[in-house]
Amino acid sequence: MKRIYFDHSATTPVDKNVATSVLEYMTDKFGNASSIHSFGREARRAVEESREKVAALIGATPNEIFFTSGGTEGDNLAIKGVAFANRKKGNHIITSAIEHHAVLHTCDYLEKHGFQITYLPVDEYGMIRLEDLKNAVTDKTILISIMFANNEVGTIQPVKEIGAFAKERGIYFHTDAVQAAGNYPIDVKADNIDLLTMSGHKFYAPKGIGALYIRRGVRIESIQHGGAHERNLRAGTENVPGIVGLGLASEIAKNEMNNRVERISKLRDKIISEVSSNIPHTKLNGHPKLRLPGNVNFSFLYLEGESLLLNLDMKGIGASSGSACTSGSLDPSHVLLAMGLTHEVAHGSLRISLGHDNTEEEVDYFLEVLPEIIDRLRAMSPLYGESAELKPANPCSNCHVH
Amino acid sequence: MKRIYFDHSATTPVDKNVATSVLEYMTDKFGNASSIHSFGREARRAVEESREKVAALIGATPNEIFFTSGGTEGDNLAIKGVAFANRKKGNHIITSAIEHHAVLHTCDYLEKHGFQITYLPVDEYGMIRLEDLKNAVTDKTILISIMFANNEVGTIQPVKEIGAFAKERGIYFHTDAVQAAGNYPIDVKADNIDLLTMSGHKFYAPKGIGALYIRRGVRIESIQHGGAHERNLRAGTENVPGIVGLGLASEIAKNEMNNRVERISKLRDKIISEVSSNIPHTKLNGHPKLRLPGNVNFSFLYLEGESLLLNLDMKGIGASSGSACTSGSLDPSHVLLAMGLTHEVAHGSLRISLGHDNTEEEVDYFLEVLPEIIDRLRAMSPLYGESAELKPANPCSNCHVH
Amino acid sequence: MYTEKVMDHFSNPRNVGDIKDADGVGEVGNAKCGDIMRIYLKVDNNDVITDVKFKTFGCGAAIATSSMVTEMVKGKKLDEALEISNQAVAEALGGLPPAKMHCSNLAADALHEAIKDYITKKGK
Amino acid sequence: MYTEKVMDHFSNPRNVGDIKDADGVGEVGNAKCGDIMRIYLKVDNNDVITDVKFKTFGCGAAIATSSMVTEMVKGKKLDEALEISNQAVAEALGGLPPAKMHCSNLAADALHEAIKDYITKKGK
Ligand SMILES: Cc1ncc(COP(=O)(O)O)c(C=O)c1O
Ligand SMILES: Cc1ncc(COP(=O)(O)O)c(C=O)c1O
Repeated sequence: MKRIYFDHSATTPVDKNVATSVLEYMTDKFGNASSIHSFGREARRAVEESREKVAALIGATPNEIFFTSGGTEGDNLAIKGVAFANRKKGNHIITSAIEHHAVLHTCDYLEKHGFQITYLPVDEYGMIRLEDLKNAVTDKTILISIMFANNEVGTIQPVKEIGAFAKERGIYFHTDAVQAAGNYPIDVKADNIDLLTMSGHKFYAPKGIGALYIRRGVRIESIQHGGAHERNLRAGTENVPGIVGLGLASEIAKNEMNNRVERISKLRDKIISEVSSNIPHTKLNGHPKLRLPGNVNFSFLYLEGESLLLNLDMKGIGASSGSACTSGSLDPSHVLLAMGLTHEVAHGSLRISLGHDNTEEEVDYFLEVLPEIIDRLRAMSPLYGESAELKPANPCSNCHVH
Repeated sequence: MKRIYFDHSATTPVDKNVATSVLEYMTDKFGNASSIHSFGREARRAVEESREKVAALIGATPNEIFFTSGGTEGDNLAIKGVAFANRKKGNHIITSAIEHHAVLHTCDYLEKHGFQITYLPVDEYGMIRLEDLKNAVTDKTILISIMFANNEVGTIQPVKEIGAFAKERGIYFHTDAVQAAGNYPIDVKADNIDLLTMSGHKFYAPKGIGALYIRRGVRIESIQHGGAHERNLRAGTENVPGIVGLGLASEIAKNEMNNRVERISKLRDKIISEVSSNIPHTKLNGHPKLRLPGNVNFSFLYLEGESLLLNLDMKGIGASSGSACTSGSLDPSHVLLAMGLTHEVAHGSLRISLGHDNTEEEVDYFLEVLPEIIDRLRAMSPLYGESAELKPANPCSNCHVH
Repeated sequence: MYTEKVMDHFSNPRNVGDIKDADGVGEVGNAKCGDIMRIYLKVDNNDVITDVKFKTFGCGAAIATSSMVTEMVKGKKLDEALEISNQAVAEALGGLPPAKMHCSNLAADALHEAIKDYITKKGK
Repeated sequence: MYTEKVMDHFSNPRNVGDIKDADGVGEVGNAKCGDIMRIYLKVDNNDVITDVKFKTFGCGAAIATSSMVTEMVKGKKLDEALEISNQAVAEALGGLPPAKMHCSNLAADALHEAIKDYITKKGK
């Protein structure tokens, strides 16, 4: 069976050319970039060239790019690094309720260490309100961390406005751009971004590599201690093959950006319009316009997301859901709940995330099989149709053990 | 010019078969191990199989293996994770003066956060004394962190005795085995090791991947926050290709261990004996017997290490030195100084670290070119020969700016 | 993550549907948790379960356990059916992932509710 | 890390050696730091440097700067030679890595010491 991959927000296949370069730097050009012999110098050169390419993707300068092991490390370094380095200035951080756990759990950690965190709410489209942000600032606020684009519903935040406001108030602005970087145009200077997290495996570079952009002059301290790598900010032997991969993927992303955004958006819009008109009892999650080119997120009422995913998987289609059953916790997606969805509706969500390797045929096949699956699951559902009146005798009380 | 790589302690080339597997998991089998569709399940299976292979290499069980981004992260996680999780029991940690910076700088950090660190001295061979360890323990001691084998001089510590002592006193024992793992037999159960750090790129797996062994029951907390990966201990999308590479490299290392140790030790011993007998004014650094199979470390009096390395590099040979000029700081290797070498002698050190891919021909070529280079540098040295009596007029006072 | 048997019951669930004139109906779970299971029973005069159907809103495990339990009870006497536990259902499926043992493994509870309903209705 | 010019002077250093009956000898640095440079001068009656040699213990930069400075001063008058700075030597080599600008770039200092030594000896 042909397999179709519609889960690019979870991870992407490594671009063939990128993979070839990574392979070369694992085998022939395997030196440690800190070594002074020719093997080392060859690696060092590659690292610095990659730094330039990554910087170019987001409009930064190379010495503002620091390589990390991925998005989670980048978020931890940005937030903890700024928090501890600026502790004397203040202990208040503003973020949003729909951040990735890499941000939210880092903030939880900081709360235990004396910081105060404000979690901005979002509207029904998953968008923060600038008014809320402005009202939340105190004279102790040292950092605003708002994601560029949401990983579940794709909503793109008003980053430029946040950046301008943060600059005006002299507060650092970090954005988790793990979903956006490489997939959507970003200009850190135009948007006044002070720190920006990116992760390679979300845009056709390998897993285990990422970068943190830190505007020159931002006061930050390291969180991983050891050697003097990355100008003393991030200890650990440089992952040269990963860095080379990230650099090349950044270069490709920059060159292909417009093409890809246009092509992928078209596929996205086709899915959204067909599903909306052909399948009853559905709700589009996320912003109707301001969303990632590849993101589709629907709730299908009366059914549960995991069983939908498994049915799609049996048809060869890989997708994801905000259902509790797939989130690793007992609650459905905190993002969907923050947008005001009920638990029931959140459980029935389906995320399709498209990549540039997807085709119109794949989309058509999906649109063909989806309605049958949904019909079948709804037919099986006690919440759907005439029998939906009955009330459960024993509302599972075990469920909310956390 | 044929290039010869004698710097395996800095990093190793990725094994061809390992690289092929890594490539496969970057492209065809690129799924996110947390996804429930077939792409994800395929990745999950590979991750768990690798966990078994890594565990088998060191005599652990798979659920005691946690994947990290490398040795530095492993050391940070082990030491900070145990320190903060056991803070109530005590705040004293014992380590040695010759640890890698990943351990030493992590300890510096903990010192700033209320922990007390004892740095055990070493003897002239770079070996700690068990008596010193025993005397250092207090009722506040929660962790002993002593490296398995030193990265510069190769000395192998009395790990079994340390483990037995730590167990008897109910203190956790962590060992940084970044140099030893995969290159020297290790049995964590026989040696009573509670935590052990390893790094892939030191034994023919890729850079950017490592593992921390944590004996079941050890109380530890996470230092990188985010998703629920690695049983909630290490957040961040699993680096599946890296993990697959680490697993396969572990399997190969286990199968080839005896062969490799024997072959490499022979080459090492040949270099040590030939250099010792043919080049005057040299000093073998490290233990004469209890050293890593691939490690050779000499000090050549009256010359400086970087210029020696550059000359070797011009002959196609990649090696390393503990000279200040190559350490990134103004002082020569803290390891050599801790072993009682003077600055002068430390500056003139050369480390050759052999791998299983080195041949006897390579060794012979090295033995042939080395004496000429040393003669040439010594002939150029104001410290050597009859003119060595003069005293500098202006003992550089800028040097010790730190 | 799921055993072959779970996937078999999930992809070809047995006895899906409702019974219009059921002798007993039981439902457990709630939509907030993401799992609701409803079981319909037909019971003859000898207290033998002659027909059973289910409707389930929930994940793979929820659907598979529902399907499994209907297979296990068909033709059984009520007192035997009451002895079937959630654990037994999971075992019959070759096991469930640990995370699924709690909320999604309630099919036996739904069965027991249906039997209770039958008994109540019968006025015993 | 090093420029081609540095590597050229490092691998083919000019004027290595000593001058037995030197008119001036200057040495700076110390072995603890890892860099010692010694310069030998022959100076004629017109204060022109007619010969210059060096001996250096140190890294690539130390050797290259020593070699470079000897090239720069040969045939120069002493007052011109005194104007050569460490910075000028580094520039003549096309630059040095930042970490090397401090301790390993002392060749001009050694030259100046040698000139001082000559002047002292000459009793001026
Ligand atoms: C928005 C966002 N932030 C952070 C992360 C974490 O990145 P990584 O998995 O590379 O650690 C992800 C993806 O998992 C993400 O989507
Ligand atoms: C003994 C030792 N510990 C820790 C490390 C750090 O490992 P990594 O470079 O993989 O972060 C190294 C190597 O650099 C090492 O040799």
